[in-house]
Amino acid sequence: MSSLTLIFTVLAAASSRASEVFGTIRRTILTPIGRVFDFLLAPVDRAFRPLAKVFNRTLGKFLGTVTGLQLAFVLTTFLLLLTGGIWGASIIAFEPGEGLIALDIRRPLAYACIWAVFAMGWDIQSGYTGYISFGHSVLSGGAAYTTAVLLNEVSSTLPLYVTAPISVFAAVVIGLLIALPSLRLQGPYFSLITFAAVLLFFQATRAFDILGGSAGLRITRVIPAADSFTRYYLLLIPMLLIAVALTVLSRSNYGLIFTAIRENEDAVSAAGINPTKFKIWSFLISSIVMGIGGVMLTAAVSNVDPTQFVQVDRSIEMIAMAVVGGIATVLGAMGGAFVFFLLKEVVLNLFIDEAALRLFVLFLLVVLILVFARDGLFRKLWHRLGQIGGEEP
Amino acid sequence: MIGAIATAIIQATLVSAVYALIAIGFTMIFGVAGVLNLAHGALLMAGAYVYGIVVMRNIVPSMTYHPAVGVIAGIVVVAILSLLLYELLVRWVEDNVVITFLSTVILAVASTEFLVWIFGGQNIRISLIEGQFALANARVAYYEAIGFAVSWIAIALLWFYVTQTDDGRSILATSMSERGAQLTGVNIRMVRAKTWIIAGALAGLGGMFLGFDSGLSPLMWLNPLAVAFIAVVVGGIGSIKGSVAGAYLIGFIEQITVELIGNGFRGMPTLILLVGFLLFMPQGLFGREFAHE
Amino acid sequence: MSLLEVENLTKKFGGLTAVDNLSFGVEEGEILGVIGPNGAGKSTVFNCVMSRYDVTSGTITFNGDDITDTSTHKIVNKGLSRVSQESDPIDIFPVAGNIRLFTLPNSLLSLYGGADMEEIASYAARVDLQDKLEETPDELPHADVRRLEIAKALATEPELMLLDEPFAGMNQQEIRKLSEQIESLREEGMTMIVVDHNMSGLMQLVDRVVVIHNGAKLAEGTPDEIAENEDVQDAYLSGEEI
Amino acid sequence: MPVLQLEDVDVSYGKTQALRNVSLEVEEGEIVGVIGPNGAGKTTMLDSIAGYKEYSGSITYDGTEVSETSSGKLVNDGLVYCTEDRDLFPYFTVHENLQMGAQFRSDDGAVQESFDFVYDLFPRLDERRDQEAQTMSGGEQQMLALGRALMSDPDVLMLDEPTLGLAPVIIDDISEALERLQDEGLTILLVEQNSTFALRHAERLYLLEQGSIELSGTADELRDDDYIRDAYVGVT
Repeated sequence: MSSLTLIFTVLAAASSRASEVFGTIRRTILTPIGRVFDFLLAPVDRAFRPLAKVFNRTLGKFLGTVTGLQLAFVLTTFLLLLTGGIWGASIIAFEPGEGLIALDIRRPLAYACIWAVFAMGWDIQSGYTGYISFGHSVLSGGAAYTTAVLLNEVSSTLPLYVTAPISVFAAVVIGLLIALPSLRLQGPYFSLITFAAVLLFFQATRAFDILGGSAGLRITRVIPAADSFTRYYLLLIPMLLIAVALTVLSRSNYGLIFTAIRENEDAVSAAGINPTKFKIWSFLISSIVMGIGGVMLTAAVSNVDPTQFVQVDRSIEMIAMAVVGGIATVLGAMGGAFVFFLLKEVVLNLFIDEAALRLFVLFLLVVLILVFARDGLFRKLWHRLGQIGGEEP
Repeated sequence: MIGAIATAIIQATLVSAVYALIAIGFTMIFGVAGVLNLAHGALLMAGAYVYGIVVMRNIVPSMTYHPAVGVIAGIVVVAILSLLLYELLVRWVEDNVVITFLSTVILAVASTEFLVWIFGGQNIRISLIEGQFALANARVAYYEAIGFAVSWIAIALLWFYVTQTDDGRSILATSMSERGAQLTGVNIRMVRAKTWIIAGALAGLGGMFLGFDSGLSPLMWLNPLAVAFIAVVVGGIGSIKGSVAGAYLIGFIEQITVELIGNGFRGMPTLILLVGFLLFMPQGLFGREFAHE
Repeated sequence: MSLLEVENLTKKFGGLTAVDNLSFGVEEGEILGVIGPNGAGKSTVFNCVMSRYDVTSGTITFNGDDITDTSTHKIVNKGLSRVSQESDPIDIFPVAGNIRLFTLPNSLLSLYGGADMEEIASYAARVDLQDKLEETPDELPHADVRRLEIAKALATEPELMLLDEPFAGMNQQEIRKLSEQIESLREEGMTMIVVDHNMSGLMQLVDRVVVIHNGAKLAEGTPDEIAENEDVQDAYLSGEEI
Repeated sequence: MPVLQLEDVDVSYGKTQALRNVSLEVEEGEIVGVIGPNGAGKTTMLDSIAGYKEYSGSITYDGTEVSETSSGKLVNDGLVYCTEDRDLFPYFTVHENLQMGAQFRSDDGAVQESFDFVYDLFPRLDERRDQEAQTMSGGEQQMLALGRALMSDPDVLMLDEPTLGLAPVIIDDISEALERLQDEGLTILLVEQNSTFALRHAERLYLLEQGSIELSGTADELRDDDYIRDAYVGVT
């Protein structure tokens, strides 16, 4: 036992040393940098304040109120996204050994749009209500497999406007099958059921021939891969629409009730509101979004297989994105998806050649964010921006 | 026919013993610390890989120690990894169930990528001892018989420790009432550390025997993790006895499924069993009814 | 016909009988005091009335409807509201948000229903919290958090309010102030049940008292009758005279 | 020198101050009572003494500042706390619960004596040695909690509301046990809402209201105090 005590002492000393170092870094580097930013950004805040006032008066009720700087940030983000098809074609990057190079990042941007839909879809249910689902890839995968089976078994020429609604509907049905029985359960039990759902679906793809086994089902791409520009916009537009729709919902009574379910479910009952009904409702909204995301992903690929659509890693990636951005913030989850994807496919690509090592580093980064910034990057940023603006002068 | 049934029963018994090793550590950590450690499967995997590195010529050619050394190395290394997992990660996030859940599962995924990076994605065979013997028409590999014996020895030792010694009893006590344990002078932090070490040692052991059966692969954590929590839910959360019973139930159901329906359906009935228990009998077979306020 | 009728209520936890064949009723417009030492089963009674616990046996009727083991939210929507002993406001919402949650309709179709700021302020004003609408509960002193709990209950527009140890942790001045607020609620026509372990604070406030001991009813009557009751004296004073 | 001493202790939860300037002394061998209403901070005070809460000011046990040691060490040094919730081990038998109390004592003979003492003090526990704690009545659980605390061989015993929710006849049993412990010379800090019970057993008492000590004195002084009579003893 004395060796245990020794290990403890060493660990305790190490952790107190680490927190000292963090403290020093914060005092000597981060705080001054923060001040410089405050100084530079305060005029931006003032410039956008009149616009923010108009925004708050007209749209505030539906989208939430913002400070000048926050509005400037949102507008810049949207502008960047809307012009992504143009500037994404060639950005300048530095690659060790190669020097400066030009990169086309429209493919990762396009895929980030799809995963942003998944991350937001997960967030509006799991992030807001606190009932963490590990099984959201079942919903998107369900939609994808529905499309693929329809194309394979009914007719390979079925148009999107036929397959898409059926596929989204399938996601909703699967969602109901999961939600109705399991949302009566407490948090961890619910998570376990959703986890079991993924494993079941994964095994079903191998057990039933109609689902194509581990090779999956071949389909024709609806969105041609050759035209990066068009593909980006075809995926961006639905993503932005979903982002706006979910933001509106999260600012309505739904958002308030979902959050209250997470924070104190008994208080929701005491307020005369049926928590089970709203938990199921959040899962249904989420299922619709996941269904749409599944259809988007199916439209962009030529093969629907368990690894890319179902495997539990996919569910965990969605969660990781939402966590990186900030749980229970619709736009944070969206931003998290872009950060995650750009890190994975662009930034880390420059430094690390091996795919597995890249993912290893990426997931370790996510764990670090979970430990040190559990509120997520974008929520932190958002609050910081709000503070710089502060009160009316 | 009779031979086939006997074979199935023997196979199920042998597999279940390894499942029990897997499930016990998982249930102890949940019972004592309230943490669902989704990186438990990664610990199992670590045990199998450590054995492979230390013993097998086809992984690190310069390291070909005796299998016994490999087994001990596997147990010790995983016990340490398990303690480090607690000290470096879980301890800082355990106040938030959601973050604990997410960080442990993401760590498990990260460990997969790590192993793919170092050893590649292919399946690597590891072995303890070659050869087999006949038992009631069934062919039993020596490693399977050893696994069965080791499992029950481990369970017996654990049982003796937690019920017959003050030190071990304090672990059970902490799982029932942390405050009560503190009142009697128990150092909760030390109990948690011991629990993680014991769970890690059992996981290392169980992981090796899984490896002897189906080889090393970077995704080998997933199914055992499912087995662990099915066993725990079926047996009753926090009950060591229950998790052993749950492990045997899973082992037998799997074997019956393989015999009757086919290997492709191996894991499905047990997952359905899990869902059934969660919905209709969440306290499990030996679960304790949650005390009232 | 009483507004709330509790008949032969029994609640067992495993081998423990927390409430033992208890019956009482409360009439419209009155304040009923339920008194008993800590652990006598008072909170359990409320938990049964609000369906936080399933009852072991017995029936509870409200306004003539059987509400035994009905879902909590349905009971609240029938006009019963409870201020529980432990304050558990949602700390990430400001006071206004906490009150607003209690005004929202139980409807999936209502995206923007519920009280506006003015109505929220009026609920808060009934317990003197109108100046603290923007603060979060963790910034408030204990007595204000207790008052917030009452404002939340008021926001569901109840006919009958259950107050579980409303005075716990308050000083004499705060107790006086809260008593006045409770008095004025009664004047507005609110029926209330107030639970306390201590008699002295309640006696001025209540019309009638039920004394509970070990989960069973020990006595019932006006405050004066209870004060004279020998059983009560025995139970309360452990048989010792001072 | 008092065995237990609190000087100007403050404890806060967030913005709420639970204890304010609390000073209190317990001499070896005496029974000291603390009375006061629900929510006055009595349990917070005991939690702080037992090392579970951060405080400012000074709390010393046997001359050691409790914040500088661990709650486990305090138990080993003889400061044993019997909480209001009892915190028993529900699925352990009576005997196992008692064993837990004695787990850090190495002298088997002395431990056996403690078992004999506890079983003699509470014959009901003796009859129920193999019964699980969760199946026992409230009064029996209180006895078991007290017994478990005694198994730790306490020098100072802190009791939080030992009469809580108990029937008068059980309270009498607890009373008798306390008297016996007093005869044995055990030092006890007794916290009670049941003022009558506290006044009967304690030699000196403190009144805690709103986190502050409002009054203190011998049992006789407090019994005759008008304020105490009105607020805590009388019915109306």
